[in-house]
Amino acid sequence: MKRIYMDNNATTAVRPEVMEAMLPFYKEHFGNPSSVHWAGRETGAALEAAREKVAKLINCAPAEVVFTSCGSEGDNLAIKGVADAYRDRGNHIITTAVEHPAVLNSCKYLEKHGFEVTYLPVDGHGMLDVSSLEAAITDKTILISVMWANNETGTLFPIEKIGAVARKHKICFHTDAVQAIGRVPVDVDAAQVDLLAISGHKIGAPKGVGALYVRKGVRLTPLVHGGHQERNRRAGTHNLPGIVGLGVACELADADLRNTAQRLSAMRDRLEQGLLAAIPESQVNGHPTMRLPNTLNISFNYIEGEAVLLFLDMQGIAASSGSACMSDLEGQSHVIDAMGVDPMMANSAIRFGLGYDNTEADVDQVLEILPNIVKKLRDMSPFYHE
Amino acid sequence: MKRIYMDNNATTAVRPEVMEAMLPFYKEHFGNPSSVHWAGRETGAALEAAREKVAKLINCAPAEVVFTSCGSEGDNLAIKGVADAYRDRGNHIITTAVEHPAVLNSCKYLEKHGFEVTYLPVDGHGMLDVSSLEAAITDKTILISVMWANNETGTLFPIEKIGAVARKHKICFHTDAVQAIGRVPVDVDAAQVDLLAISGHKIGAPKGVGALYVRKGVRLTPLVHGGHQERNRRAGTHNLPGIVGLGVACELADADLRNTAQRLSAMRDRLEQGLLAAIPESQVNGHPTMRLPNTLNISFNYIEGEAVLLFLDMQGIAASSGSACMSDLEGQSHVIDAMGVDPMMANSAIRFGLGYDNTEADVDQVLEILPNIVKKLRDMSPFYHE
Amino acid sequence: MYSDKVIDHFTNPRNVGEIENADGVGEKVSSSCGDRMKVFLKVENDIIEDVKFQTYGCGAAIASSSMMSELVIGKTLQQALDLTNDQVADALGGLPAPKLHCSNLAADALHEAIKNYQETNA
Amino acid sequence: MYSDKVIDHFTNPRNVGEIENADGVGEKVSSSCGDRMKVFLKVENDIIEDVKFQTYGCGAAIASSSMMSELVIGKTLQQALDLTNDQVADALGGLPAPKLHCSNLAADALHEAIKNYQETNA
Ligand SMILES: Cc1ncc(COP(=O)(O)O)c(C=O)c1O
Ligand SMILES: Cc1ncc(COP(=O)(O)O)c(C=O)c1O
Ligand code: FES
Ligand code: FES
Repeated sequence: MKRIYMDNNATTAVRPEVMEAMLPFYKEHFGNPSSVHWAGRETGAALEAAREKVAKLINCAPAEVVFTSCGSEGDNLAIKGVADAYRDRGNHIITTAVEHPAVLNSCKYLEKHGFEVTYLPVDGHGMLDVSSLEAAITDKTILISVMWANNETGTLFPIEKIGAVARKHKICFHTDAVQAIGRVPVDVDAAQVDLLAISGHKIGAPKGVGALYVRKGVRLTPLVHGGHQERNRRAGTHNLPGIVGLGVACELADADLRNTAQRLSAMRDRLEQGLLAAIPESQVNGHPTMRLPNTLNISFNYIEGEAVLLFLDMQGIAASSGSACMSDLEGQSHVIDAMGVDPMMANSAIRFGLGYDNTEADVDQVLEILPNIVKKLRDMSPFYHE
Repeated sequence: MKRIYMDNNATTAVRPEVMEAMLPFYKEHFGNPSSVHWAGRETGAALEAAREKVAKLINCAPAEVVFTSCGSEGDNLAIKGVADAYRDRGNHIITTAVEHPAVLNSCKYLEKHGFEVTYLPVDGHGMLDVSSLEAAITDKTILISVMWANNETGTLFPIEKIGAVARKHKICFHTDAVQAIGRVPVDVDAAQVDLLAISGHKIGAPKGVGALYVRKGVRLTPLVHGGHQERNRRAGTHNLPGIVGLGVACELADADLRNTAQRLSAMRDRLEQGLLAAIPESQVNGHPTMRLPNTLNISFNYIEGEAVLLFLDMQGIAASSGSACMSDLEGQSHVIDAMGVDPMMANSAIRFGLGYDNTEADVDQVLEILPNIVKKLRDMSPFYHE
Repeated sequence: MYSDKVIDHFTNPRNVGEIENADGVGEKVSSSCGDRMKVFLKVENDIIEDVKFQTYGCGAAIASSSMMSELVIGKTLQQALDLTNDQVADALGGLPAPKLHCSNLAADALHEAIKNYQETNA
Repeated sequence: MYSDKVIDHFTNPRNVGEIENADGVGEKVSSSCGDRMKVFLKVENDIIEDVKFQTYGCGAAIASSSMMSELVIGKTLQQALDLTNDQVADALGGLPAPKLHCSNLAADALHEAIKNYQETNA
C-alpha cells in the first residue's frame, strides 16, 4: 500500500538537503558554540551562518533572531516575555479566539497573574476584522498577538494592516507565523511586526528547533534563564545540528517559495474541487481566497471526523482532524467553533496539509478513496437517515 | 596535529549507537507523535520507549519523565514551576552559591517577583554543609534546589542527606543532575528527590533534548504552555529524534556506568598527579574524593587561564576555563570564588572533562605539553618575578 | 492505538442498518462528545432475534456498536440487560483510556431499546 | 575569534622580559579584569632604544603588549606618547569586542613608563 502523507501542517519530513547539512554536527563538529577552543569555533561559525539564513528569509538583522526549541516556546517567550517586561506600562493583551494553544494558554496563564486578555472573534471564514481590533485597544494595552496563518483552516490574517495599527498605537505586535513561514512571503519589516515565532519542523527542518524574531529595541524577559546564549534572551546550550538544519530549511524555502506555493495550491484546488463535486453536503472551512496554498479544511455533514481519518489511515492516507477527538475530549476545534460552523459539520472537519513530497497521483488517490469512505459512514449514520 | 577533546563537561559528541538510533526518525519516521495516523503511531511508540529508558536510568516511573529541550529548561521549569504552583504555601527558596546559572538566574528572576532566596555558601572544597541547609529552612520554604554535581569542579553534593532533610520538612527538592547523570549512579527514589534535571548533550545524546523528572504528585506550572504534550507539563511538538537519542544514551550510560567511571577516574587521577608533580604552585579546585570521576579543575599560580587555554588549543587540546574571561567580563568563576580560592589562583583555573573517547595517550600528550605552557607564561608574568 | 479487534469491527461493522417495524428502538447521545447511537431490536419469546444499529461517532463508537450487536443476538432480554459497557470494551480487546466512554454508547443504547420494547409491550 | 596577527604575537611574543637598570618602568592593572602589565624602557636622546614587558593576562593582553613593543622601539618619546590603544588593536588586525579593553593595558603601561622616565630625569 502506498502511503500518502497529507498532514504537513502537523509536521513535515526533514528535507534531504537539511539532513545532509546537519549530519556533520552530531559526531564530528560537536563542540559547544560558546566554547573558545577549536571545537567551539567551528560550531560557533555555523551557528551564526544559520542565523543569517533565518534572518534573510524574514528580512531582519541576524541579531534579531533568537533560536528556540519549537514554535510553542517562541510564542510563550514572546507573550510572557513582553508581558513581564512591559508590566509597568499596562496589563492588557489583545489576541484572537482562533490562535494556537501555545498563544491561548500563555494568555490564560497571564490572566491568572493580573493580566487582562481580549480574545477577538472571527467571522464565518475565520477572518478577523481589523477595525474591531483597533477598537479593543486601551491605554493599558501592551501586546497584540495575532497569528499570520491559522493552522487548522489556513486562513491568512491581514498582518500588514494589524502591524500598521499596532505601530500607530506604539504597541508590541507578536505574530505566530509557524504555519505561514515557507508557505507565503513573510517580511517583518514590511509587516511592521515586532516579534514573530517560527518552528523548524513545519518547513523541513527537524523537530526541536525554532526561532523567535525580536525587533531591536523590544524588551523581553527570558523564558529560560541561565547562560549568556542568544544575547541573554534564551539560555541553554545551542541545538547546533537543529539550528544548522533550520538555516538550510529557510534558505530552501526562500529559494522555492513561489514555485512551491503555485504547485501546492494547484493540487490543493484540484483536491478541493474534486471532493466538493463528488460529495454532496460538504463544505470548506476557512477563507475562500486568503488562505495558505497548501491547506484544505473540509467537512462532510452527518459523519464524524475521527471515523473518516481512521478509514483514510487504513488506506495509507495521513490527514488530520480539526476536532482532535483523541487528544481533546472537550470535543470540536476551538477554531471551527469560533467560526460559528454548525456542530455536526464541525465534527467532521478534516484537514489536508500538502507538502513538498505530494504528487498529483496522491490527489487522485484521495479523490478515489474519500467519497466512498464518506458514503460508507453516512450509510451508518442515524442523522443521514432522518 | 591530533586533536584531543577534554571538555566533556561542556558538551559531548553524539555516541555512534545514539546516532544510528536517531537516523530513521528524521526523514522516514517523521510523524508527529501526537497524530493518530500511521505516521504518528510509529513515532508515538518510539517516544514512549525512550521515556522508559530514561526512567530506568534514574529509577522512576515513565510517567514521571517530562521531556525538555535542554538542562537549562529543566532547571527553569522545576524552579519557576514549583514556585508558581506552591506560591500559596510560601515564598522562600533555598539553593547554593555554586549552582549553574540556569538555577541561579531562575532564582534571581523569582526574587524580582516576590520570592526570597537563600544562597548557601560552600567550603574550600566546594562542599555544602547539610546542617546549615536545614537551619535555613523556614515555614515559608517551598523549594530546595541543590545540584548533584558541580559543573566546574565536579564536587558531588550529599544529595541523599539533603533529600532526607527535604522530605522530613515536606519541602520539594529539585536537583540539577546535568553533570551527574551517566557519570555516577543516580536513583531518585533512594535520594528522595522530587525533581531532577538532565541534559542529553552531556551524555552522548544530541543537543536540543533533556528531561525533567517530576515525582508523581508534585504540582508544577508549565514553562511552555500550549498543547497537551507531556501530560500538560511541556507543550510543543516532541523532538522525536532527540528524544530517541536521549533514550539510547541513557541505556548506554546505564550499561557501562561503572566501567566508564573507573576508566575515566584512573585517567583523570594520572593527569592530576602528573600535573601537580610537574608544576609547582599548582592546586586542584574541588573536593579531593567526593568528585565526578571525569573532572579535574586545576590552577597554576601567576598566570591567567585564557592564555593557558589558547596555547592548549593551538596544540589541539580543547579544555575550558572556570573564569570564562571571554563570555563573562565580570571576571572569575562564581564557583571558584565561592570556594574562597585566592584570586590569582582562581584566574588560572582550567577544567578538564574526560569522556568516552579519551585515551591514555591523550593524557600523556597533555602531560607533555601543559608544563611547558605554564613555564612559558610564568616567564612572562610580572607576578612570577616578584 | 486501537486493537486489531476494534479495527476489524470498525472496518467491517456487523449489523449496520435499521429494522423496519422494529420491536424496540433506543438511542443514546454521549454527553461528553455529542456522538449518537441508535439501536433497533427484533424480539421473539424474550430472545433477541436481530439487532441493527446506526452510529454517528468515532471509530471506537462504531466498533462498540458492532461488537454489542454480535454479543446480544440470540441472547435473552435479561442477558442483554446484564451486558455492561465494560464487557463490550473487553470483548474488543480493550480501548485506549480516552476512548472508554465511547463503549458506553453501545450498551446504553441497547438498554434503551429493550426498555422501549418492554414499555410498548407492557 | 582572534586574528592571525594576534595569534602570532601571542605565540611568539616579542620583547618579553625586563631591562635591568631601566630608564623608565611603568605598570597598569586592568580595572575590568585585574590583569596586569609592566613595561621597561631604555631611552637615549629622546629615542626609545629598547622595550621589554611582563604581562599577566589573557591572549589579547599578551599580544597587545608584544605589538606595542614592536610599534615603539626606535620611536621618539613623543611618538610613543601619541600611540593610542586603538592603534595597538588596529595593528593586531582588530580584537573581538569583549577583548578591546585588553589592548588598553599596553598603551597605558607604556605611557606610565614614559612618565616614570620623564619624572626621574626631570
Ligand atoms: C550543572 C549544569 N546545569 C545545567 C546546565 C545546562 O544544560 P544545557 O546547556 O543543556 O541547558 C549545564 C550545562 O551547561 C550544567 O553543567
Ligand atoms: C500556528 C501554530 N503555532 C504554534 C505551533 C507550535 O509549534 P511547535 O509544535 O513547534 O511547538 C503550531 C504547530 O503545532 C502551529 O501550527
Ligand atoms: S469520541 Fe464520541 S463516541 Fe468516541
Ligand atoms: S581579559 Fe584581562 S586583559 Fe584581556
